[in-house]
Amino acid sequence: MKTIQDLPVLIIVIPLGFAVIIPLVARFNRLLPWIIASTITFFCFLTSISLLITVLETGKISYWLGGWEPPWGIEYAIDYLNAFVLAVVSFIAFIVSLYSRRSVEMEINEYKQSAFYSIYMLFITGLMGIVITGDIFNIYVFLEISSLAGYALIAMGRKRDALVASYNYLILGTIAATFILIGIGYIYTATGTLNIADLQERLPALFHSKMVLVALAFFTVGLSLKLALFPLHTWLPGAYTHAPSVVSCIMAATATKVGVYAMLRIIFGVFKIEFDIHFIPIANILIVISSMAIIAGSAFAIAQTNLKRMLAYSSVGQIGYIVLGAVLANQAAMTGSIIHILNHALMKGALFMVVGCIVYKTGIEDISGLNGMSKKMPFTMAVFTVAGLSMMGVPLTVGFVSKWYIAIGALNAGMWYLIPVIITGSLLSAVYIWRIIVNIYFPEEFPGHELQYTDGGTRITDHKSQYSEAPWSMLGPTMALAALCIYFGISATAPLYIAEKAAVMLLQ
Amino acid sequence: MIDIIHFIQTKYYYLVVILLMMLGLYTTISSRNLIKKIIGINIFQISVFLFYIAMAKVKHGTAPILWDKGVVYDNPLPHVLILTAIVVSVSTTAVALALIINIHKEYGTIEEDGILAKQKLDEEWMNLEKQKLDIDRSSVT
Amino acid sequence: METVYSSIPFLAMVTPLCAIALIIIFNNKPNLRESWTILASLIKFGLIVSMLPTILDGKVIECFIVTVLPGLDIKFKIDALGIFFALTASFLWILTSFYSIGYVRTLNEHAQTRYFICFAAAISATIGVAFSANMFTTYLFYEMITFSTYALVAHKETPEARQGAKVYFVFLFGTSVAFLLSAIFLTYYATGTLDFSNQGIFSDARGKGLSNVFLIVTFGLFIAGTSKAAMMPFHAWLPRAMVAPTPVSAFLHAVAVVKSGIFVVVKIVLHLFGINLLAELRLGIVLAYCASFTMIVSSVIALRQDNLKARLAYSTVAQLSYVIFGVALLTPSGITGSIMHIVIHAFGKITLFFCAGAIYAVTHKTKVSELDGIGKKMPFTMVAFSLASLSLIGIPPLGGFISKWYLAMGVIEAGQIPIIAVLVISSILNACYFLPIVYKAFFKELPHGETAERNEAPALMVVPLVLTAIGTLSLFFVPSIFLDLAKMVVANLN
Amino acid sequence: MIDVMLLLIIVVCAIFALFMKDLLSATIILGIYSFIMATIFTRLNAVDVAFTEASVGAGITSVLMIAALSRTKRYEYHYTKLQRRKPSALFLKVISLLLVIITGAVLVYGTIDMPEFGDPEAPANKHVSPRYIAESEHETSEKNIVTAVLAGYRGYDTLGETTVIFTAGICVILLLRRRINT
Amino acid sequence: MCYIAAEEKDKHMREHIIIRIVSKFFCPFIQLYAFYVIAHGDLGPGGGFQGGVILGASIILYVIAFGMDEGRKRLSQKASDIFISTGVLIYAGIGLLCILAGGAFLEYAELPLGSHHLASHLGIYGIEIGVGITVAFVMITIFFETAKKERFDRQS
Repeated sequence: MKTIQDLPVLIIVIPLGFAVIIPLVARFNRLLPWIIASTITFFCFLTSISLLITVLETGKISYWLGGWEPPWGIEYAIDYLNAFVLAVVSFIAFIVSLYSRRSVEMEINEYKQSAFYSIYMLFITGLMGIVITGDIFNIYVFLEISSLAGYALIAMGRKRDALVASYNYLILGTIAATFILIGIGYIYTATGTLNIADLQERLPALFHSKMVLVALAFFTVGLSLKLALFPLHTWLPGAYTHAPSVVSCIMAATATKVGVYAMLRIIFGVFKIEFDIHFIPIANILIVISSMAIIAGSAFAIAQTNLKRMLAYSSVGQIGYIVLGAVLANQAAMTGSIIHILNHALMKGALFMVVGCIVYKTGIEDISGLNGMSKKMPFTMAVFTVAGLSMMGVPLTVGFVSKWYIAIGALNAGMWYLIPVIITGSLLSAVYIWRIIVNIYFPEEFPGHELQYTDGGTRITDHKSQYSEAPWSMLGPTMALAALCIYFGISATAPLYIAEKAAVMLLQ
Repeated sequence: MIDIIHFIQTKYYYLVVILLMMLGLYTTISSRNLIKKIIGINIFQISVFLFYIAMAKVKHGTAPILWDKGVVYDNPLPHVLILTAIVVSVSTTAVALALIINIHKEYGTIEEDGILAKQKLDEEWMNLEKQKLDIDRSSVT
Repeated sequence: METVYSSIPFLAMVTPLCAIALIIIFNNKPNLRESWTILASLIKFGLIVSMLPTILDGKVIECFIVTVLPGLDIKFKIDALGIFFALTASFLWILTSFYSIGYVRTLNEHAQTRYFICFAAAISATIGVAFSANMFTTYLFYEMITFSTYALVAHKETPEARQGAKVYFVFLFGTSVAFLLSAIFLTYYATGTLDFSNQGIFSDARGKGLSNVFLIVTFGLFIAGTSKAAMMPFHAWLPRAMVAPTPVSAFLHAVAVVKSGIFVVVKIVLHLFGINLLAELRLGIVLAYCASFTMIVSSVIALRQDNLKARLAYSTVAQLSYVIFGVALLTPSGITGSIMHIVIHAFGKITLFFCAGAIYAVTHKTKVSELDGIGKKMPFTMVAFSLASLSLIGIPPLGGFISKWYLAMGVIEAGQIPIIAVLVISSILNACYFLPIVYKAFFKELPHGETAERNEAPALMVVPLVLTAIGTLSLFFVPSIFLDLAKMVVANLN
Repeated sequence: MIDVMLLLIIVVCAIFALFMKDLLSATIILGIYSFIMATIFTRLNAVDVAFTEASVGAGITSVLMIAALSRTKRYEYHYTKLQRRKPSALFLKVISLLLVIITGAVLVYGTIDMPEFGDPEAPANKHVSPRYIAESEHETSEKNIVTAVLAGYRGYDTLGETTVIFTAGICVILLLRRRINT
Repeated sequence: MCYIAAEEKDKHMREHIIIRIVSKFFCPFIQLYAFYVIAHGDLGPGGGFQGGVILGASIILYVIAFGMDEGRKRLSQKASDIFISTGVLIYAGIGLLCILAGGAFLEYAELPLGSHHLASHLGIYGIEIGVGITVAFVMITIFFETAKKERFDRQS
């Protein structure tokens, strides 16, 4: 019983400890780092599920670190929202760990692999630490763990551009973290506490204080930088494009989501919703910005020729959806936003994993390289199709579920003019995704040679028609994510139940 | 007028801190040199530390190390936070420097403009390669 | 109305999907592969027919599948209208399957497996549209039709086919997301439900204080969203889609796809808004005028087409508007006529396309001007062609007469006598673009160098087209089941 | 008075670091900046922080930067007048200046409501910290309250801090080390 | 810039004999001070972090004076890598021990070391040592990796 009670801290300390152990034991067996990473992330996933179940039963878990009572010590406060995000993050981490072996073997120098896995674990630990904690300064500390790890992971990319992308991210990420630090400073000056629950109690009396306003402004800007909200997204495309495939997967699927979580927690958990709406029009500003993000992100994505860069810009657009749903601040939209955290993690994770498979097999990152790929990698391309349709928001995929809720939420908020924005985002993503899907199944011909068919009706092989699929260790996890894209698209009741509870809780 | 003077008198510490922060931030944003950016960001962060420490100061307080009863102590919590923040700052600097060294090794420069120029060259070269590849493909089939 | 719960509708929808799996497995054995298609079409037809007695008894069959979101179910509800459409589509699928086999083998098409897979998916989705119990299910299968037929339109993979498919996708997917989905959002937001009701959801929700502007905008979005119905100006995809193999044009662009669009429009008018509400808002008559416009203009365009399939395509655009026109009259006879026209046009147009395909398969002729004297070479085909075109013109004793008759009655009931002129003009135009083909085929001399020896397409192609031609004939003499069903639809509205 | 002097010096240092074209000098000035900052921290009774700032900011950071400089370039690129007057360069300068001024203005706006410098009644000094001062010796048996909070009440943050350092170490190894055993 | 010269063990290095002797002389004292700082964090300013940095600095000083290779002879890369991990493990391990002893994570008072006071005191000592080890060796590692010139470094 005792250990179950301590699960909230074990989910952080165990991966942290093993991240530290990985470099020590790597010299014994080459595969050991990967085995540890997979096992431990699986453990985290199981733990997060059990935490989720506990939360659903009891409402809220509070764990006092060091046994100190909350406003004095650090508290782990797990409620519906972070239990949900924690489950998403640990699940994606587990799937990506399973996937990572072959891809890392190919893309990372052998002697760097143990350090790579160590950093990878630290990255995940940092993200989970941000999610689980109930202390605002602790968020900063874990944010920095994950950020530092993230910089190094991105810099592992094969091209030298990765270094520059990583450096740009480092500068912007550090400015963001310092902004958050300033926000913490102001809010601490105003209230004298760092505990989120305590802040929530003490802040309403201070809503007229200019310090609190400034703190909110700095939190918003800092977190927007971290989660790559539209005009502050500049670091993201480069980072996702040049990072190794595995890193792109894990970052696209989890890092920005955790940023969104932190934003939700701080804007809605710390500052109450009444404050956001009545005292400064931060909600309105964010609605405008996120609408721009939806349109601009998708529009930029259309212009790309590099597959990963296209997906990165598409992430910028999708983050717009999440933020838009959140700042509409009604139950339907908030539910949509929270469930889109899961949904986008699933589909973007699947898409980046597909790119990883393609890179593993062919080394191609260009969109034009996918021409006629359905013969060569039918399963991978099927996953791409499923996840792509999901991005387009086609019904029976997860993309539809979140869009539905956000749109209904926009209408409930009386903002019918957001419907065209949401729809346009969908249509634009249809443009960049469908274009590729068509090329995959109906290859465009290279100039200068005619279509040729054999008697049986199949096309004469060109260089791509040879069946050559990625190894199963990569394909399996990828297909699992795609399957979930469909499963949660057909029956979204389970995640919706949690997302709705989280939304209700945030909007109280 | 008196208000402003009073404001400056009572809060000059914070104002200087903000000035320092902005100097650091400006260096970070506007400089085109990678190391200069790091210097800027260090100044920025250290100024934020001063903000925390200034806020922890209590009039007639002493350092928060217990030595006698009935003494006024400064607020120890910001000190603790800043200890952590300093560590974070030096870690970031170390990683950034490692990146810069690698960038210099790959590009031979630590100026953003130089790097951009080289990236552009890379891209052009890639496009040329791609064209060549396309020509190869069409000639083969 | 009594409700019967049954899983037969689900089975009917899923049968083609199961066939897909088998088709993939037997990819390399053409005979076995095609026999699965045939078997699936027969089973499906059997399943649908088995539901017919229940419906004719005045009962409704319901089949719940899954709850996607709270309030958003995938659910089937089969009423007279649904079974009417499903019966038509599934019967014609049997014939089309045979015809397809003949066609792809004669022409030695590539990627036959993909062809049959997509065909099966499309028919499955069509049945889904026919059976759906709410707007969400409808939308779902509506999109599924778009995706599955895309591959068929792009089948030839030539630049032309890619271009046509692109237009196809932009129109069908673009409008359905931009307008139909928005309209569904608005509907759900305003009424809290998407389940079709006999009086219309919006009529039921009238008490909630919906403004007229809101209703008009929503209705406009709905109509603009169902571009499969090919109302002008959303018709441009249909002629472009003629790059597809002819069986696809025949079945999908005369029956499944376009009729799904029409069917959705009918559902929107009858079960989403309700005839009373539309009459009150005077939207019915606006829609009727739009339909009349499309009817006349596209007929005129059809006159100028030399490509046979293009002419048939524009004719389809015109004929589809008859259906919308009839429903928009909002009178019992008008609705009966428009529903009848669904099946009558389906039989007529599929015959015409089958003939066009047969001509192409044998002689590789695609232009009207090349058809001189072809009746001598292909008598069966051209007789069938003549019957079908006479039916579409509306000459008794052929099916077309019945629907036109009811439409005219509807116009009179609606008190819009001037519009009757539209019917007359459009019928004349129909005659103008169909009869010259018949005339050329039978009464003109063959061009030089061609002999008048019999040269029919293979039996697999000729038999289906003769059967459908007989169908158009029999619809006049024994329209009972279809007419009964159409009348039940009208009766159920109140 | 001495406080004001120190603040003045430190502002001058920051400005110099900004304009120095010789990166080595800039680094040295950054070290001086850190060291004076440590002095100010001492003046403000933050002895632990001052200690750390002196050893880390003035010591380790400077050493690392000089090491990095030795492997890269010592001088910042000297833009010619023409290059400096290019619209893009001017635009960057104006934009960053604008951003910085806005940020600064917002921060100053926030200080209006801030408790006065050294105010013992400030909420920051009233809510959580009194317990640390009153109870730490009893609860953690430490004389140094900062250590008590650091390792006791907020010991978990310190674990995080150690992890950050560890992460930085592994990151640097990952980025710079060539072969695992040489 | 003496350490750069130190790295290349050439003859002009011998001119820096004063530096060498002074640093050799000071190193133990600095290290002693470092241990003092780590151990007396509870009474005065200082603690694991500051002490660790000073400990690291002493070795950095040695390396600057005697060169990379000499430094590596005294402290192998393998050993310092192990120490980096050890520090964090000590810290986390003490936390987990607290859980095993029936308390919350890092609740030192629950450690079975006699009185609560003593347990808490020793617990804090333990983690300070952990922090110190990690910090010292990370600083050394970072310095080694950053300052080490490579053959293919471009000359500026």
